[in-house]
Amino acid sequence: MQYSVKLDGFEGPLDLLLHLIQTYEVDIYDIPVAIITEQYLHYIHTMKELKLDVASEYLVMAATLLAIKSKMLLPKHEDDFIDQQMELDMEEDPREELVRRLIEYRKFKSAADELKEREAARSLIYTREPLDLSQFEREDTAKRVTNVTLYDMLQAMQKVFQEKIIRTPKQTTIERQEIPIETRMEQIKQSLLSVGGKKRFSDLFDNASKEYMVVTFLALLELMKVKSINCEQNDHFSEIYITMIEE
Amino acid sequence: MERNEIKAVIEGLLFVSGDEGIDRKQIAQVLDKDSKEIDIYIDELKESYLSPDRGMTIVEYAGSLQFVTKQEHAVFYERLVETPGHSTLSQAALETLAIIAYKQPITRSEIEDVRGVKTEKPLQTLSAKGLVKEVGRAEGTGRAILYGTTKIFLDHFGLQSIKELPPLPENIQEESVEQEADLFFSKFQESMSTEDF
Amino acid sequence: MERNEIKAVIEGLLFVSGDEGIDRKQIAQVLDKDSKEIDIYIDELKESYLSPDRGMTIVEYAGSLQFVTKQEHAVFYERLVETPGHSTLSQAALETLAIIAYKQPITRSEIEDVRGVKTEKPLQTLSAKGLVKEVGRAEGTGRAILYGTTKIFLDHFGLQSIKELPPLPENIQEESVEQEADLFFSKFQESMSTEDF
Repeated sequence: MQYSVKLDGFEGPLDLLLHLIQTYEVDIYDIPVAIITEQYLHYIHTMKELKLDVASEYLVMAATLLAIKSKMLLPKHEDDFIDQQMELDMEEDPREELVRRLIEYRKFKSAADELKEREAARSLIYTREPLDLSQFEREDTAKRVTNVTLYDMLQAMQKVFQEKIIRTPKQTTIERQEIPIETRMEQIKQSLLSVGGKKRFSDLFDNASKEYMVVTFLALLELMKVKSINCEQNDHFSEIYITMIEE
Repeated sequence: MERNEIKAVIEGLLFVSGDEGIDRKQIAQVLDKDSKEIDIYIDELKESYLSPDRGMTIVEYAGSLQFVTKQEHAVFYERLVETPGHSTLSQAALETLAIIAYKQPITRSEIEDVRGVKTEKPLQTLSAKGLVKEVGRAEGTGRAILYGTTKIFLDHFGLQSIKELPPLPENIQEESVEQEADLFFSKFQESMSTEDF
Repeated sequence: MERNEIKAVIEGLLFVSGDEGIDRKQIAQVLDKDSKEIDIYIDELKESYLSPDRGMTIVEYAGSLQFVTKQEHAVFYERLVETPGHSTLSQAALETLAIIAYKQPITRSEIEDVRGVKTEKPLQTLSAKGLVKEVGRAEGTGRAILYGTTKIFLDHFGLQSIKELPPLPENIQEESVEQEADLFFSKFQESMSTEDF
């Protein structure tokens, strides 16, 4: 089994299950619970390995899957009862509730896709704010502010901040591109070479900026992927050593 | 007043109203005319703006008419206006919104039942953006907040009313249909593969 | 691009530019065309808007073009302002008022920093309605005017004092943090996306 995982931002256990069902091209009405459970647990395990926060919902689902799996493994009765039993099985398929939830969730997932498309189309359309019509107000109306409530004002404030946030990340993005991962990968290789090919993991994080730390971490992952470096750790939480792999 | 002048005034009213839009009823009031008569003029004006000569078009979101630019010209306005009117929503927010849109009024825990995950944050985002709001309280203990969509929701997705949402697919079969099509296609190709140019 | 389509885009550009207007040079830039060619189209468009069929007209001040309403229709806009559905404060004015209410005393340029757009007009409107007033001068060069809310403001919103304003929702602050986290996660995904089952 290849030890890699697609880290799509799953929207929860149901989303992950749908992904697995699709990946293994299995029938949603007749889920091979054993395989799917194994794959599901594999995902959870990998997420934990990567120290990603595994929300409790994922664990609850894991327990549910295991429970279904064990129910399905219960021995069947002999064929005298086969007709009766089949009926019972139909009624009591332990997967039934899960299938119902998956199908219900899938409906709304596709509705969300539809909304997303509409949103994209709508974002291609521009308008502008209403014109200031105060020049058309008569003296007495000019002094009157009728239909504006505190709630309207609060909403206006939220809108202002949201738009400010939308404006701001642009600067962040440029800043973030200052250290491309490739550059940092090269830097790490050079710094490893300069000390004989081995360095402490923590020594690579010599700059406290979040940006620098993230890029360094990603650069390390990349280097591992292309098999330029090795990472070793003797015990949990002990220091990790990075070693260069001879080319 | 001449027919053309009335239409000119409607055009001007749409222009000054911008993205706030203006109701058919309001237009009739301002012009002091019968609604039915005004509807005819509005529709003629709408029609005339469909021509490729025009830069705007008239849409009706949430019951109010407004001028918007044409989709096919988006690239030019992008160059001028830095950010479009609204940012796009995350997947979590879209799913939550879809559930609310189709099942409103609905409580948070009902939404969480469908999604299988906590939904506090997406709900907060949606409320802050004014796309959903509290529409009442559920009966029974706890009296949980019931959520529903807003006018801003309709505008955000370019909908005239909530009824314009496409029906929920009862049984999604696209996948199996697709697979069947693929199977058909590969068999088809198989049978053709011997024949070649 | 066809002549008619170019004119349509110019019309759309004038529409989205609203009160701020747009320069001939800018229009040529956005369309990536020669100024002289664009000038011809602009003049044709101006000409066509002189017709009584039109609700707006194009004016040019100091090289900046904008759509404005027609004088002869003023009476209808006066009525529009009077109709019940019409909001008496524009979105721009409301936003400006909100910023002043929560952050007073504040200078115009500070307000503009938050909104990201010019705020001269909304400030004028708010002063004319007596909702805000000058409450002092900022220290330092320029000694910019500091704005604050008035008693009329409190009366209108039924507040005893400015301290009674509802607290700003927390998510206004939170969201910027959330975005950084997302940025991190998307980079992470980028680097992992090549791996799959």
